[in-house]
Amino acid sequence: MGDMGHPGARDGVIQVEDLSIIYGRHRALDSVTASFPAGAVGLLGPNGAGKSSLLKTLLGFLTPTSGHASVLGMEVAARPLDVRQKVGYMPEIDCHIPGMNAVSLTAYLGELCGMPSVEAIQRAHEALYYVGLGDERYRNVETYSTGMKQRIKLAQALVHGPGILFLDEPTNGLDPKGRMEMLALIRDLARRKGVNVVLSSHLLRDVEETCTSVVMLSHGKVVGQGTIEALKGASGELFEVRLKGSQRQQEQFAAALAAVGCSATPAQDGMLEVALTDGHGSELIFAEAQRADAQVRHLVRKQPTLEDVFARAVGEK
Amino acid sequence: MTDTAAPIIRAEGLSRWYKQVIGINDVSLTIAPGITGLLGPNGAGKSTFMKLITGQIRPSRGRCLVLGQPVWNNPPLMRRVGFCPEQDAFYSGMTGLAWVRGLLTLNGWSRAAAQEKALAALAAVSLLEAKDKKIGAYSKGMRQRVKLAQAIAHEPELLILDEPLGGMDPMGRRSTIKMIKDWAAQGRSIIVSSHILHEIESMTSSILLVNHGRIVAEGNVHEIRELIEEHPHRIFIQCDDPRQLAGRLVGWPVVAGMRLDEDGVEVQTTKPDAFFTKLPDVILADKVRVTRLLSPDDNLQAVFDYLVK
Amino acid sequence: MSPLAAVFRLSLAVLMKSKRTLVIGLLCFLPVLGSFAGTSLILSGVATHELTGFSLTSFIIVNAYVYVLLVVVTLFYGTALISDEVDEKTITYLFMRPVSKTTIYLGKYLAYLVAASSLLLPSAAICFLIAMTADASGEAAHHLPILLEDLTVLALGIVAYGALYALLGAWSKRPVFVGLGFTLVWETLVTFIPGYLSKLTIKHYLLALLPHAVGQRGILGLFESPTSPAAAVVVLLLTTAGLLALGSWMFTNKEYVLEQ
Amino acid sequence: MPIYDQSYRPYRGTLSSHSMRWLTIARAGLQHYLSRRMFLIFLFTAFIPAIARGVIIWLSHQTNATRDLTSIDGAWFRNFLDWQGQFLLLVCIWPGAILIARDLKTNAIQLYLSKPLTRTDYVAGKFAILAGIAFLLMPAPALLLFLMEVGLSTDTAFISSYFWIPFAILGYSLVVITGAGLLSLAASSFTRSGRYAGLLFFAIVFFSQVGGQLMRFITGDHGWIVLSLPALMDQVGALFFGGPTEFGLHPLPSLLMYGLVVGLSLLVLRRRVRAVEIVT
Repeated sequence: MGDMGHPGARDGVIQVEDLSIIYGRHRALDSVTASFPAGAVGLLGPNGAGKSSLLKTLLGFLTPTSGHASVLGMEVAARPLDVRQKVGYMPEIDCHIPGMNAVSLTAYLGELCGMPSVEAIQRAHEALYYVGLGDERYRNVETYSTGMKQRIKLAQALVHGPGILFLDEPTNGLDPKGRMEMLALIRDLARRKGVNVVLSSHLLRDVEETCTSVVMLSHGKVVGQGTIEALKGASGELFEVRLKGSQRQQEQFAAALAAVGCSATPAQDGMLEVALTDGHGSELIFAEAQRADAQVRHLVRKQPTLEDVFARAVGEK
Repeated sequence: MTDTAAPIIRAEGLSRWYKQVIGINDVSLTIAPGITGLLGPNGAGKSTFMKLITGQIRPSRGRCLVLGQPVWNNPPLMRRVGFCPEQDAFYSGMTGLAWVRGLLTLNGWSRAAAQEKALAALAAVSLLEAKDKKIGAYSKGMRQRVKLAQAIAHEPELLILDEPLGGMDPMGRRSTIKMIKDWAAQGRSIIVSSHILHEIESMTSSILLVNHGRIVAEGNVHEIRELIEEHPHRIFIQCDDPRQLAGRLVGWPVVAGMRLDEDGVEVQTTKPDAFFTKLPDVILADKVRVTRLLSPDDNLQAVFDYLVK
Repeated sequence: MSPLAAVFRLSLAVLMKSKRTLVIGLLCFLPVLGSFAGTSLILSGVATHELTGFSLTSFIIVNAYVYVLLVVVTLFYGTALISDEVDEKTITYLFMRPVSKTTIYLGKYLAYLVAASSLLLPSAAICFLIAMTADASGEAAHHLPILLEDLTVLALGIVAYGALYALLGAWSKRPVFVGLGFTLVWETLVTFIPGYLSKLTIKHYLLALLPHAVGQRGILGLFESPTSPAAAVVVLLLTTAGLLALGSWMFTNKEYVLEQ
Repeated sequence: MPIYDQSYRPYRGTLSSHSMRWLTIARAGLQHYLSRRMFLIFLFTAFIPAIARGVIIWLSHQTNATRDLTSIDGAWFRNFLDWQGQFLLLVCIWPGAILIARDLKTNAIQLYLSKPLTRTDYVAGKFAILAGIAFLLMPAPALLLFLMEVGLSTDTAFISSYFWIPFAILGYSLVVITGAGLLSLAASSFTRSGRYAGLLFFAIVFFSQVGGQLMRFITGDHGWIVLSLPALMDQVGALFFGGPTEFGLHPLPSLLMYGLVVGLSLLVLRRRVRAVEIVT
């Protein structure tokens, strides 16, 4: 099947048809058929769902047992090197080239993509500025924290100007501030810089904040794909709230909500997850907080999370 | 025993640099007993200070006293200090119990006494059921807890914990914070390092702020909170009709500035406390349906930028 | 429990649990295989007529053990004592115990002695016993003292090389390279230069103690200026003590933490 | 006045094909090691024998007294290369044995193989690093000594009878460096600890020596000596330079053994150098 002539190739950045990878009894991928549109696409699923296997097949690391895949119109099996020249890959595991600093590492990997050495150094600096690495770029990479290594991994994936980015768990090991900055970078790349992104993550909040559509995997099978909006449908009344107030005041607030049939349960980083039953608007949160003389410092309405969408999709299959 | 009021850590003109890179630059301070939070962005000199007070490195200049004694190559002092390092380093082939018991025998206890203390420590960090499992097969949270176990097993007077909550899920975080508070209640002094403000806030009120190798601020977390409060604060509110809400808010004296964009309004204020207390009145009075309310720079970095300026 | 014993037991447990002990154990098994093959060839008459069980063992002891295995095993365990723990950053836990660094260093050295000798000495003895089946039954008892001498030489080798490689592990980031550089280049180079220079190697004293004919030592033996066995043992023990003292001093004063 | 977007810009330049990737890896590796003080000190010590022999050549041309003491001929050069073989073994232990082991430990191999280069490019690049260093150790000084001898000799007697020596030097070095280099890389790809890989290499080389000697000692048939890798080097030396070997010349067994070493090393490299751990 000619790769350019294939009808689906034009709209889909990545086409995967009936792809299977089987190691002995373990079916890492089970006849996966999916089309990744342009822009930022989330590759969702718990650990071990086959996300990494799919990414590695698209990179030509794994030869599929059956079926085939094409990236940017190029058949992976036929032209793995051309595909990898157009792809920027950010591996999941902690990795770096030993004995180098951020600049020489990024430039070196740029050269390995075929860039002339002078341009590689210049592009390396540009990429490192973009990911927010300041003058610590001249320090040996072994002394870097996980957060800084994640930034270099993104920089080396960008240095040769790829048409598409494969990001495997990009916010791994980042503190809250680092995570927000990484997601902002990914949004900027996909929305304003015209770089297609495949973001593989088991953190559904990351995908929700960066991607427009998703492909959902579970046990090697596709359990759902499409735009997040379409998959989510109607939006319920769920809020992520942080109060400024003592422990007692927070308990009073939670009790008051419970009395009215709503609920406030503690979540990560000192947040509260507030679920309002229908008929109650966010004013109720402000009212109850005021009555418990606590301050609402942070309130974000959450549409039904991708967790619910994913749970529903897995439930159906 | 030194009298309890004496400082647990004293640094006098303490400096440490690695070739040209400054780790810690001429720091003089005393840390009183109780829980002290050591706070600072990554690479701010926090880990250098931790390595100095645990005797892993020598000062380039000045002195560093722990419980009144110099700490470099001072084994007897280690009987009174427990350390939980940040790195994820273990003998992965060994079981949790064997490892903690082995380390305890180094304190001089017999195998039986060490076994008993090790079990007590593992129970304290609720790892009893995994005691015979190899550490290599532990989850990140369990590895963090077994590190804590070896730090408290010999019942030290002073506990030094480097990023104890790193990589833990909310449940694990909450139980570790509770544990740390219980240990302090038993009269132990604890130094906890972290780069996340509200984690430290939940454990203690006395904080040491470190940035670029210098002590930026020392004292009570509420004072630090006030510092955050005083510096210009940005609050973003998203609702159905942002212009109408903006109209109501502009009249408030506490509001210093405002910026409107398509789906919400961003308010600048120097008295966020007063603003947040008054805000619900407007929302309830005008039945404003608020979908997002957040202040982008209410965090540690904001404090540093403000203090360092 | 005394701190020294505690460090010893902990370090031994770590050494014995590591997967690599399996591979090194396999390497120690190879000479036993060689001895078995040689013996069966002698018994089946295929081997050259003047080859006896005893000459087979002395060949194996000199060439397989003293020249290769002794270096591989001592270098592997000697450097693993300090370098592995520093690389894996587990040394911090030991430093935070009320135990002097010298005690840690010596405790680990003792653990190394047990680990290395528990692999080398039994396998050497087995080689001897297998090969002895090729000779007349009386021969084995007659040659037993020779075996004991060989085992002492190997034990002294473990003790001396261990002290040297532990020092290298405490001092340099690349102990294997420096260690093999010493063994390959210095210990062979120096024997080509006649006179006293060869007294500056551990191998010279080990060879002086070896109860086997000079011939089997190959070219190294030609330039040797003789040292009496008693002197050799004294020198080896003194060198070991000196190296251990230097190693523990280095270990106590060096900072083993990755700088920022 | 248009405001240019300072942040990320797509790359306009052209990306060359993957043919010369191994050269990029080799250049980066050589640059890394040749800029390190420790390594340069080691290289200098490896040059001392060459300097000593240079002095001997110089002296042999000044006073006729030493003329008959040391005859500069094929055996002389072969002996020099044999001696440099010790340093080649050391270089195979470090940096040779850590070239791939450290990439496995730091997972750098994922970064390498996610770029448009094949596993052959990667192994060829790493081999070129080791070969580059080995070239500085063995053939380079030997050729310099040869040129020095030719330069100093007043008549053409030397050049006419020994014109073949440079080719022998290059041939011998190529064969030995390829064999030792591939074996070292295979050991390096076998484990994540460079230290352990170096030890494995040392054990393989010297156990093969013991094996060869033992089989010869037992059976009396000198052909077995070829099992020993150092003896194999000696056989290759004899093939290129002529002259005696300790236990006779065995061209066919040597070729077989050399093929075995290279073949096995390539097999291990093909299996171990991959971007994905096949975990069933």
